[in-house]
Amino acid sequence: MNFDALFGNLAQHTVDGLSKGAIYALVALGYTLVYGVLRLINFAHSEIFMVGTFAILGTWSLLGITDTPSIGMAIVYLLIGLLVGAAASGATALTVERVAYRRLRRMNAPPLIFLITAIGVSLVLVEIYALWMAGFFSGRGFSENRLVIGIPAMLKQETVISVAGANITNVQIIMVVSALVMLYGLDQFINRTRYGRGVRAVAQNPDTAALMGVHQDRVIMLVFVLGGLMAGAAALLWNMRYGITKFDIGFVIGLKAFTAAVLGGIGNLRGALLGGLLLGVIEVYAATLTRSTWEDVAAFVVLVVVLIFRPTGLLGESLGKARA
Amino acid sequence: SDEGNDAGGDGNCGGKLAIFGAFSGPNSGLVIPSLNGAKLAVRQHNEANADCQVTLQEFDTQGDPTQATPVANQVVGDESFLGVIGGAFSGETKATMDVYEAAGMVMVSPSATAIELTAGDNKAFHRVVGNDATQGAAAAVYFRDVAKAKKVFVINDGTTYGAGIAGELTKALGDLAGGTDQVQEKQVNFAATISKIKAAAPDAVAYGGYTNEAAPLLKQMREAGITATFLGFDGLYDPAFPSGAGAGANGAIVTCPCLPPDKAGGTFSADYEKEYGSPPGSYGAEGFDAAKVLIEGLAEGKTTRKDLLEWVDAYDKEGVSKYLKFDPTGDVDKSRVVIWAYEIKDGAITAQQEIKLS
Amino acid sequence: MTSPEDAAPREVLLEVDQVTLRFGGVVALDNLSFQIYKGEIIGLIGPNGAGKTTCFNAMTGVYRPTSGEVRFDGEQVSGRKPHRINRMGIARTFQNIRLFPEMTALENVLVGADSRHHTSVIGALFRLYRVKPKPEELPVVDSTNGLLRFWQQVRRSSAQVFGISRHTLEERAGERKALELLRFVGIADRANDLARNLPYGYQRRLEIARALATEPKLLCLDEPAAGFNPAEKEELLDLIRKIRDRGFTVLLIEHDMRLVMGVTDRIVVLEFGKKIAEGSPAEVRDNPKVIAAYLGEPADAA
Amino acid sequence: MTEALRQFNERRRHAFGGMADRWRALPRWQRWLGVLAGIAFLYYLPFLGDIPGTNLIIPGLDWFRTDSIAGGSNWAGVLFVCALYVLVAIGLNVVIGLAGLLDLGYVGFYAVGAYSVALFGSTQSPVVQSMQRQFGLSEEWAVAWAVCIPIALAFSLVAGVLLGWPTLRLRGDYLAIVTLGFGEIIRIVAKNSGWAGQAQGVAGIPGPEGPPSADNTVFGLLKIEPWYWLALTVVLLMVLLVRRLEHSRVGRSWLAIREDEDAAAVMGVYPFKFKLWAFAIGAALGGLSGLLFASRSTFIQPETFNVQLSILFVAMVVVGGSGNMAGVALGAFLLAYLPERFRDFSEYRVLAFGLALVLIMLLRPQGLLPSRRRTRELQDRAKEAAVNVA
Amino acid sequence: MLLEIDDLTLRYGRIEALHGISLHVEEGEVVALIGANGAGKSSTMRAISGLRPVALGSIRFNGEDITNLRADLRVRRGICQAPEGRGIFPGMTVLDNLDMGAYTRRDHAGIAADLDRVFTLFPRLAERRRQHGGTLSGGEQQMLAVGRALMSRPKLLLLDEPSMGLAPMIIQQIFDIITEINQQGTTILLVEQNAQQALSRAHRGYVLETGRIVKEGTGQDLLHDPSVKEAYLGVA
Ligand SMILES: Nc1ncnc2c1ncn2[C@@H]1O[C@H](COP(=O)(O)OP(=O)(O)OP(=O)(O)O)[C@@H](O)[C@H]1O
Ligand SMILES: Nc1ncnc2c1ncn2[C@@H]1O[C@H](COP(=O)(O)OP(=O)(O)OP(=O)(O)O)[C@@H](O)[C@H]1O
Ligand SMILES: CC(C)C[C@H](N)C(=O)O
Ligand SMILES: [Mg+2]
Ligand SMILES: [Mg+2]
Repeated sequence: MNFDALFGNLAQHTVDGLSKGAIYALVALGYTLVYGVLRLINFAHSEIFMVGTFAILGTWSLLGITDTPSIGMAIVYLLIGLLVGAAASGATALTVERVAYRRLRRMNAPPLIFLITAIGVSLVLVEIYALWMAGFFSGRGFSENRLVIGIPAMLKQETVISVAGANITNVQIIMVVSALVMLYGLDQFINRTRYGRGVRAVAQNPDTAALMGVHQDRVIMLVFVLGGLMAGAAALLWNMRYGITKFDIGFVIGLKAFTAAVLGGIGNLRGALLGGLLLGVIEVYAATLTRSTWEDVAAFVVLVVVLIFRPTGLLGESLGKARA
Repeated sequence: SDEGNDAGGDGNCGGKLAIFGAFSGPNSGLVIPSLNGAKLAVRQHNEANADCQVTLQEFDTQGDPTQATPVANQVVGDESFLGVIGGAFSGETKATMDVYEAAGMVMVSPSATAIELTAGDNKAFHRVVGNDATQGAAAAVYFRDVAKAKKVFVINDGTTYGAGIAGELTKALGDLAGGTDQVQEKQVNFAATISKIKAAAPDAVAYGGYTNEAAPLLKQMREAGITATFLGFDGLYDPAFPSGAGAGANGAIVTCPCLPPDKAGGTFSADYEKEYGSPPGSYGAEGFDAAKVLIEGLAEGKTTRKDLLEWVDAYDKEGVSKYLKFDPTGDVDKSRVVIWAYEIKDGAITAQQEIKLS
Repeated sequence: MTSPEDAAPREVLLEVDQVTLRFGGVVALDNLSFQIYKGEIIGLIGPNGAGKTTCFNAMTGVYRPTSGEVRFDGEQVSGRKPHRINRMGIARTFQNIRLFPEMTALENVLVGADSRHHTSVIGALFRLYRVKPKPEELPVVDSTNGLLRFWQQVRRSSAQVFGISRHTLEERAGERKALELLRFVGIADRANDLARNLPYGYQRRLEIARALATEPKLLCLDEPAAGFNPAEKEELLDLIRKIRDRGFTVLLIEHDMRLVMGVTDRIVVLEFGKKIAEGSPAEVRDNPKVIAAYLGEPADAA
Repeated sequence: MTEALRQFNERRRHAFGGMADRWRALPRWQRWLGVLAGIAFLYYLPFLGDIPGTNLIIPGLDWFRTDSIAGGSNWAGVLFVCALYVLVAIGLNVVIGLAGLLDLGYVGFYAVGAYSVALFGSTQSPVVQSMQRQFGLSEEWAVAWAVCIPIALAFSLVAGVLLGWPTLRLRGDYLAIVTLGFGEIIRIVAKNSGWAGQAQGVAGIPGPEGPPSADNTVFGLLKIEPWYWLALTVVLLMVLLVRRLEHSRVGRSWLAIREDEDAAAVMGVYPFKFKLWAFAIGAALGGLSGLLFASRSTFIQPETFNVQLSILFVAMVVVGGSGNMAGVALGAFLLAYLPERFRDFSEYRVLAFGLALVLIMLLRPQGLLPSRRRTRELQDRAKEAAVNVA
Repeated sequence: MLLEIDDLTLRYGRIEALHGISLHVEEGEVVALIGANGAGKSSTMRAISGLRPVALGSIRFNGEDITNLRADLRVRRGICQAPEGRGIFPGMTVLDNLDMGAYTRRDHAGIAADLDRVFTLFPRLAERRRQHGGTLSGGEQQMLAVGRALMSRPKLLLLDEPSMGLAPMIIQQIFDIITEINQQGTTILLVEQNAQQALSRAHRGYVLETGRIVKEGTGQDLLHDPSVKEAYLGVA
């Protein structure tokens, strides 16, 4: 255990961890939304994220973008990326709901069945991208053969502020701030609007919700789209920060994001944010103390410990609270 | 390349060989050249000897030991296989060498470099490359004498090959080694590792492992503003590495116990380029040599597993990559091994210089 | 209104002793004390939200009192796990029916009966714990087919020599008991139907049979007649009496006054978690506090 | 769903149900004969298509063999893997199908079993080597294979209990993620710990005849049939034992807990205890399977035991028909066998697998060979859900 | 005619719960539906509110055929049901639950007024407005369910056993409320086990037996019908 390494640069590691966690948080929102309403783990959500990264990369490559364009253009490209990513992920989310879930929902199938179809859909999406998308990109100067695909850097990552020995880069600030902004928006939507109340009602008692005039399918579609939008936004941030994508990139991120959602209290939007950021920080700390390979163990151990003491996660469930 | 003609006209010449490795998947760029080299050797032989046909069957393991095990079972269970070229990676080799040994089947690997493969008492395993002790030491020399590094951060991926070679390097670096981390196969987000590197502020970073993780790691490192010299080993000698890592890969160093294509003996390079349209990459010549050793045995009428094994044990001849003679552990003579440093320039791997030990 | 203790000293079965239970700001039970005596049918009534169900939950281990304690047969109940409390001798039904919907009626009762069985996982796996069977428990030899008859004889004599595993014996005993109970509550005709497919009235009775199968000393019924029409309530009344005649003590929560008045020996009335009255049905009916808090205009509330 | 399709489904259901009913209606001795014939066939499987002792082949049958295609895998080897997976599925079925607990980290137990025999049985394992040093034993010394079995069972049982103890109080999906984490932890710990051989794994794992060597005549490296028969025997034995549990108060308690845990507790069932048992039994079966896997492979490495394998295990159970042993066995067999038989599809295999999962679940959510109870459950659930139709 | 049901058949899988029933409700009426357990009362209600699909027959509301209309759209047409089993949103506060009742309404002033009315009718709910619905007592939940249905200001209010689980005093109140809101113009279809009360408050009533309507008449007629008396009113 290398405590010197950790405490010598604690602030830096914390900043790095928070920015790492911001992506977990955004992806976790998708899990939490769907789980909160349908009580099912949308295992395909990780692929919805993956599709977002590819859509953005594809658009950028069609536009012929290379590394670090001027600031003005970079902003334009980022906005285009946001649109494309959100649209692609949102559309994929809708498709997944339509193809894999709707029929089962009508049958009121137990959650386990959803889990398996979700896994099936995940595999299909992954393979589609592995088999064919790679070809698309290899023709455009990216690497091929199921390998990582490099993404042009939009912004040069530079330190903009230094606080307590931590150098915070522009991209890191963008990441954490966008996570916060998006959570805030979503939170307002769910808790303040009539539509949001409808979402919560379907989450808790779909039959009665219908008796109150809520259109269940529409609410569920809305939830999937919202989750998809968040995933698309996360995909953009990911592309900016890590500059790499891959057909199976979703798996690990999805796993982490789901862990984050549970850590914070699945079904709870703020919990997803808290869980995501916390997980990012824990991972960086753990990696610094030992080595990177232990970061997952640390993440899961923290999860287990938290669940033992707070069986519904740090902030508890809220969208669809369990029967008292 | 399957069934094909009956093995040998008179039953006393030719036969069937197997070759296994990562022929698809993210790391296949490392292995395809040696597969091509082996195929070339077989083709040349078959064209020259119509009455003594050799068959080569490919088994794709994606470099995964778990997938290599059933392949080994299949190969040893099929009596018509007489020898095997492989494995390409150290991990899959280690996982299967007991099986081939039990079947008395000779293995000639073009590229598995881990030291431990020849450290045991396995009789079946041979390789036509130098091992990682030499390569690790050479990299240390490079850091010290060429890059003039003061502090080297050593990363490995935990595989038989990656962990092994990183260990050798660290040993050879002595007090130049400053900071280490281990990553995992299939990892894509290296934020934690980068955070550690930043904190350690080394002037060089070494990576023991394969392309699939090294490319994103290097890209993310560069984008996060780390400018330290980056050096990897033969596991990165793959065109996919620079293209995956992008512009940041320029200036990165890759070492390999293999010669630049134009230094290979005979007409190999030209033949290869004629056949496949590009110069042989990593281990193309070694693949050719490994196949050649076995083919010559088959041509000599060593058409039982036992005979072929004995043939390889006694082999003593110049190959296209180096002079080939195996010591009792299965290694080639250490003095014949040369290590080269290659540099990434404009996205291409170009030979830089030979690293001289001592 | 107080003290029915003037009669011969009766044995206390369950004692609620100054129990207070709070949920945040809500005081669901407020320093509540009362006793249940062996062999009686006691009613627990009170306005909605008075704390009746909560009291049940405190007695059956679902909630733990904030202060005070519940004693059963002299032993403390609070803080024990629900299954331990069941084994001590308290069984209950639920305000909203909670059967095992995908199990047959018989199986539902068997689950109850299992609570008195001793076979463990190991016992069920290896069946090594052997018991000498009573003569009536031996396999019968009744076939006329020679081969089959021989086989039956082999089984019978091996049972005599090696005994029968406790597991097997308990399974058979459980089945007999379950069938008997289904007959007792009057739903044996649909023993092999899934619980979910039974009519509402049957489900209520099945819940009672399942609770009885655990051989409780005290049976707690939470609004068993909710959703029944008057005719059905009448039948339920008979059943509860029959249960008492079998020697069970019964605690009954019910809003239907005709039922409560008709069957209970004694009534405890709650309001806002406090006991406001206790006594015989007649006493309680005329108690002005009870009328004000609960019954509304006297008499014809049913 | 169109009316025609519905009718078709209905008819198909009748056909299937009819077969099962007819089977149940057979006299007992006929059913016994049927079962025995089935078992005999299972033992014959490695020779599928051949008539042992002769050179005759039964035409057509060898089409099913995985080595009937170019580059196909060793048939007995595939069968062995199938048998291992069936064992896994039976164990996981206790957890998922009977006790209703979603375990996404089952591979952890498989790994524990495998590592037990590897770390104690192999002379090359760091554990054995340190014991040799500690107690001055010879370099050949290692724990005998037969002794490794109880060790593996004990370790996986303990792992099951250790995992279950703190986590079984959690509700369904929380349990899923925690178990998934557990599986990952086992893998990563093995990968990073010197005593477990790190990422390189452990070689030289013994079998019934001792450490791998060319002299092992029965359970050797080359002939796989005996291994298959060994695994098959273990499977049959376990089927017998699990059946006994299923039809006892234990099985009933599991069912009751699955349906309504709180109500079951009030009726005297201690949910925690029975869930823990389910976990432990499942774990032991997983461990046993892992042990056989490691012994046969003689080499293991941590990457084998990844989440994807765990998910495959769950898929076997669900696709086959969770709750029904024959179903999960079928699921395990198919998911292990089909990708091997259709290796020719090579790069489309995973895609096809994914599509198949989706299609099977959409068209037959109860699984291929479901238990009657599950079928009914699903129908009942479907009846309850009718909101917003049209 | 506000509601007109014609030859309605309803199935649960292979079980047929309703075998072609016909009934109608006039604007401004209180109609009671009585019958033994399992007679099909709740099934009728579910068919009207759209919770269950109809196998055969038709349902017309306000002259429009709504047989195959989605449940949530029926709410917008003015049908609201307080379902059997109460259907509380357990994780929402009492206030949110009541707000859900007004989900399809936009007139904020009217909603606020109705909220006040519900709180006056059930002071217990006002006390507990921040408590989660799932933690209310059985009777409190029943009040919430009725209150929530009132919040939607329906044209046709479907009440499925509103008195279940309520204390005697509150039962009186509930029936008073029914009469009152009916006088204010809401049409009500009422299912009750408490046939005595229901029939005495209803303009008309139907008697349902195993999925068939076996009797119909005015409330008073049914109340005095000997066979009804024996079967549903109990021997008093
Ligand atoms: N978990 C909880 N949190 C907050 N308040 C609670 C909780 N559980 C119960 N209460 C409150 O405690 C009071 C007592 O509830 P209880 O269920 O015991 O009433 P009851 O007498 O059974 O009423 P009913 O006749 O309506 O069933 C109620 O006011 C209820 O709202
Ligand atoms: N979800 C369901 N699945 C299968 N059958 C059902 C279902 N719901 C109701 N039934 C059956 O339909 C018939 C009518 O039920 P319904 O609930 O309409 O009766 P009810 O008159 O409301 O009775 P209660 O007084 O018990 O509420 C009953 O025989 C019942 O068993
Ligand atoms: C092809 C090479 C990169 C293989 C590597 N030398 C190994 O031992 O695994
Ligand atoms: Mg109550
Ligand atoms: Mg009803």
